[in-house]
Amino acid sequence: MRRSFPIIVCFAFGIVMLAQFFIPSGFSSNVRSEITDWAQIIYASALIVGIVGLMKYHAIRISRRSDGWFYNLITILSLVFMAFIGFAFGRMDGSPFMWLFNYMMAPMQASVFSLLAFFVASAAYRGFQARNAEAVLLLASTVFIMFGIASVGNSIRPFSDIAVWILNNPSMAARRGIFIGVGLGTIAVSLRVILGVERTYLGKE
Amino acid sequence: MDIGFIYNYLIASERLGIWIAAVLTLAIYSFLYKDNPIYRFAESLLVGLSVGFLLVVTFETTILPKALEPVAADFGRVFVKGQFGMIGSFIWVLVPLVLGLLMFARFLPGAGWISRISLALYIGFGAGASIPANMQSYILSQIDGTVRPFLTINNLLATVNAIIILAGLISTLFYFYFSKAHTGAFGMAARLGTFYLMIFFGATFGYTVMARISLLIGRLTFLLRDWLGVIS
Amino acid sequence: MDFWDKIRHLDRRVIFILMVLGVGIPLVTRIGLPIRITPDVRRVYDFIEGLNPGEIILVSYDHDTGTLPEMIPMSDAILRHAFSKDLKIVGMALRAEGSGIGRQNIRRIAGEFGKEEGIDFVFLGYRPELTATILGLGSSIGRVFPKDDRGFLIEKLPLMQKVLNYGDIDLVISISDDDTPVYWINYANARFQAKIVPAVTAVMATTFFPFLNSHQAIGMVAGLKGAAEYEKLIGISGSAGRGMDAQSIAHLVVIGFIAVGNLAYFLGRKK
Amino acid sequence: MNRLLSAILFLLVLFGRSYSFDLHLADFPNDDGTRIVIKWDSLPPLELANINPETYNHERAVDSPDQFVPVSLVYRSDTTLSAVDERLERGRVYYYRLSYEDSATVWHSNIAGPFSPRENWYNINRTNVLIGILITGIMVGFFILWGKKGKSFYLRPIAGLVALDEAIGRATEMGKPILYSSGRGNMQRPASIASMNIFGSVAEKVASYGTPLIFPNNDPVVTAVAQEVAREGYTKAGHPVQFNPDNIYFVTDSQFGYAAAVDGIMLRERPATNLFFGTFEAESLILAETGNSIGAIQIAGTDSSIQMAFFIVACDYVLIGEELFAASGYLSGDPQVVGTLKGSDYLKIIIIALLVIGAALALFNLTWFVNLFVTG
Repeated sequence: MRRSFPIIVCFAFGIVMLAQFFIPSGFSSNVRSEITDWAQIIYASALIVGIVGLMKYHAIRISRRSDGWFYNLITILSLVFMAFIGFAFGRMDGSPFMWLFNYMMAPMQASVFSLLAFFVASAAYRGFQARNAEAVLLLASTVFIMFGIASVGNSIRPFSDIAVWILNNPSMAARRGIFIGVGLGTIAVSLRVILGVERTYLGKE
Repeated sequence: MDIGFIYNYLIASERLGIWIAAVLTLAIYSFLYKDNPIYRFAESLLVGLSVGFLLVVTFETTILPKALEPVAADFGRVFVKGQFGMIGSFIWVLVPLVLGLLMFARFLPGAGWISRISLALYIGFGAGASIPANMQSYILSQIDGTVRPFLTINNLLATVNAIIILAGLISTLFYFYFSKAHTGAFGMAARLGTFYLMIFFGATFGYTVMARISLLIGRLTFLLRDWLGVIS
Repeated sequence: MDFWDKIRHLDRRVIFILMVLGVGIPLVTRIGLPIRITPDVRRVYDFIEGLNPGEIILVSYDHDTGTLPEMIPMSDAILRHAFSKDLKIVGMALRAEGSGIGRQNIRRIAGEFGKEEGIDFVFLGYRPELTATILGLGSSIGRVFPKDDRGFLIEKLPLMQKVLNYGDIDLVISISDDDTPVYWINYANARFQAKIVPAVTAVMATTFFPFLNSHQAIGMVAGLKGAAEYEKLIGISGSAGRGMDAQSIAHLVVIGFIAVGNLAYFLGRKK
Repeated sequence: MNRLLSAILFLLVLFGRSYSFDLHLADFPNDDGTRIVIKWDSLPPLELANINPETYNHERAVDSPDQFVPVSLVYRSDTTLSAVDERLERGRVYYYRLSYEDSATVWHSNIAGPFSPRENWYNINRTNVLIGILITGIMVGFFILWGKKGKSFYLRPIAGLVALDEAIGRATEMGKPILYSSGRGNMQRPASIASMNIFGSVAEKVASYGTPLIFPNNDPVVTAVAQEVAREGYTKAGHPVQFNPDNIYFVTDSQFGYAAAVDGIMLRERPATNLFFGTFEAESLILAETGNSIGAIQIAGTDSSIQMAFFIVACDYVLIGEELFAASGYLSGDPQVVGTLKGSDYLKIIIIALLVIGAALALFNLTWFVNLFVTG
């Protein structure tokens, strides 16, 4: 019962959504709207379950004083503080909630991502060896695009045309081949999930 | 003395905000020297703030208006104003809320499996919606896009490009074909597929470098212009 | 450890300092390198330029705060172009942080053009699930977003009375730092024939060329370079244009790193 | 009889334009019954031949043909000879007419109707999607069932996997540990599941040699699964005692914290072999570059095409795109995974055939074949 009922539910909603694509009638789009509402609410609840799970994980590490528990305390405190400020004083423009967003959260997040520029540079220097034919072709393509699109080469006729040509032809063809492979794989896995053959999402029994 | 007064007087000043943002930016950049407590502090603070932000926004924009308010409204009509005709709508609106609450069953020992019902509904919905979308957009449209240019072969460049794309697509598919060893003519076709893949990965990495550098430009512009005022 | 081995194992921090100089110096000095317009950005500009006043663009903020420096210049340039042509903007977000950024960005640019919220533009807010939201907008926007971001009922907003679903939307722009625009293409374009423009970070650019080739997307703005091109098309000198000088020089530095790194690798190995 | 009538009508249109204007209606195909198509044979009608107005008013009346309301403009130049009225209500009755008005003349066409739009129960334009899904389902289902009945399929050798055995041998000879990482993916991601299959077989291979296998992790759930998979691998190899769960541990869930921690392990433990299989994001840059600097043999496989570019250049061997999933099928022999691979293979052959035939027919300007792939 614990495994068969969820599988029946998954089969029912999967088949309905699959059939709905082919049925344009009013009833069919109402069914779709209803299911999409439910899926949205389930997903939002899953987000909040994930957050509660994360808080539980941090709380355990604090209670056990495992190494680095002080940082877990910082995370919990800032999480509760941000949530309190948001629920208590609203989240409209100009609220303290948005102040924390604009002057603490956004700049730090942007800085974490900008670290990547440094790692790309050090990787380009120390890790980028043309060790075989494939790597040579990859490096050539990388340099052509960097020079022809983002750098000085962009304003020199042949370079930018070659770069745009690479992007729209060979590179696009390979990406299309990957899409077809991924498309077939996703359809196969989705069919197996709906038909109850693929059950990893239910977890080990 | 409510938070409003303190907020308006002290924290609202933009200068103070920029200083705090700059200090936190440098705290993150201290990781470049080495992994240190200042960085770990800033990162833990960031994780807490962003998860807190997600909690508030998700609750207030989806859970409240889509799940709780309709139930409260119907509850009011049926049980407070006595419009018993609305019982059907009340039950119907209750269903998504219950499905959402089932997800929390994971925290009850032994009742974890109940949350799988909602999870199964969501995964069934996702799979059912993605099958036709994938077939239409990832397969049929891609075939159409590759074959259609051959209808309007008017100049040499268009012909060459159409052939290059067709050859690239077929050889890439050969590379991802696992039922035959890469030997002989078939091996050569698959190797041609690798060359196309390398050009794609190279182009992607070239663009990745551009993206990452733009992020660094954004932060340095903030530090040099908004904080230090060195540039206009 | 001969010379080339030392070069090859250069301390990371030396490379980091060279990067800061490579980006910082051009930011301080103004070089003003020319920018060439690519066909994909021009197609977006021409499409919006071809719209008549009062027509409606849906702008969806599908990104986090981490990629702000690429997303904001694109959003500014496209919104300025749309408002200058008296087009109506319906804003929304499929990411929580994107909703915080998009809301402030639309109101800031709308303020510059004296546009009124509820009449000239609307911000619907955030919905977490991609497939459900994009499919939901196909039947009725009011059902997915009963209220706008300020909590006003959709029926009460003059702009939203003319917008029921994709049928009334002339263009969908997904400003995103991941593959969310593919969901817009797979569900909004494939099922409802909505016209899609991915405005993406440069990282995601190569993912969308197959969709441009098969006309599932009508054009694309990619990275700071795309934003700089769009700024040039609408004739303003925005932040992206200024950033492109630093971008050009920094790329030469990275290309230099690749060259020296490989030189050290081959010469070091030769001994 | 019917064909004769339309032929006469056709001749009339061609030669003598002396027939009366006829507006007629049709149901909009493949819709939810909210649209009606109005059609006419040609403009201008006889009465307005001299004025030949540029636009006409397309008008609609509901329930009874008296109050007509303008709906949209119809242009003389419109070659489709039709217009669509939308957002109607199913079951209501509608009437339509074209009209033209100026200071001198007022003209109304014949009233077309009563007509109520019909709901369609199948969208013909999407038949190709249905056929595609059925073929995919049948092919994949067939190979999975055949595989479950015990048929073993041939899968071409994957370069990355051949190198995997050499790399494990190298670490054993040098008596140095092997470092394994599945990146940042959570347990639901297909790439993480594939990575667990590969990790299981690596554990099995390493068990008999006793080479230390270190697996610092970024996700608590994946850590638990990895410990289970490794224990199974060691017991299958007959060395359950050798299994040391402490080598598989959760480090942190922060992206760069994880990268810095794994770098620290690399510089301390000096592993001879680094294996990166799973979902990687930007931290792949740091891991593979440090691995490069300590001279380890590195093999990687990921589903993210952005990180793949970097792994290709920084690592010795790489599983590209679907090869990661093929490898997990290869090693685990799970009929579902292998069946899907075989099914996809033959579907790719069909797609390649369609591409070649399509291109050939397109050269001869036969558009009907290309239009088979267009969906409404």
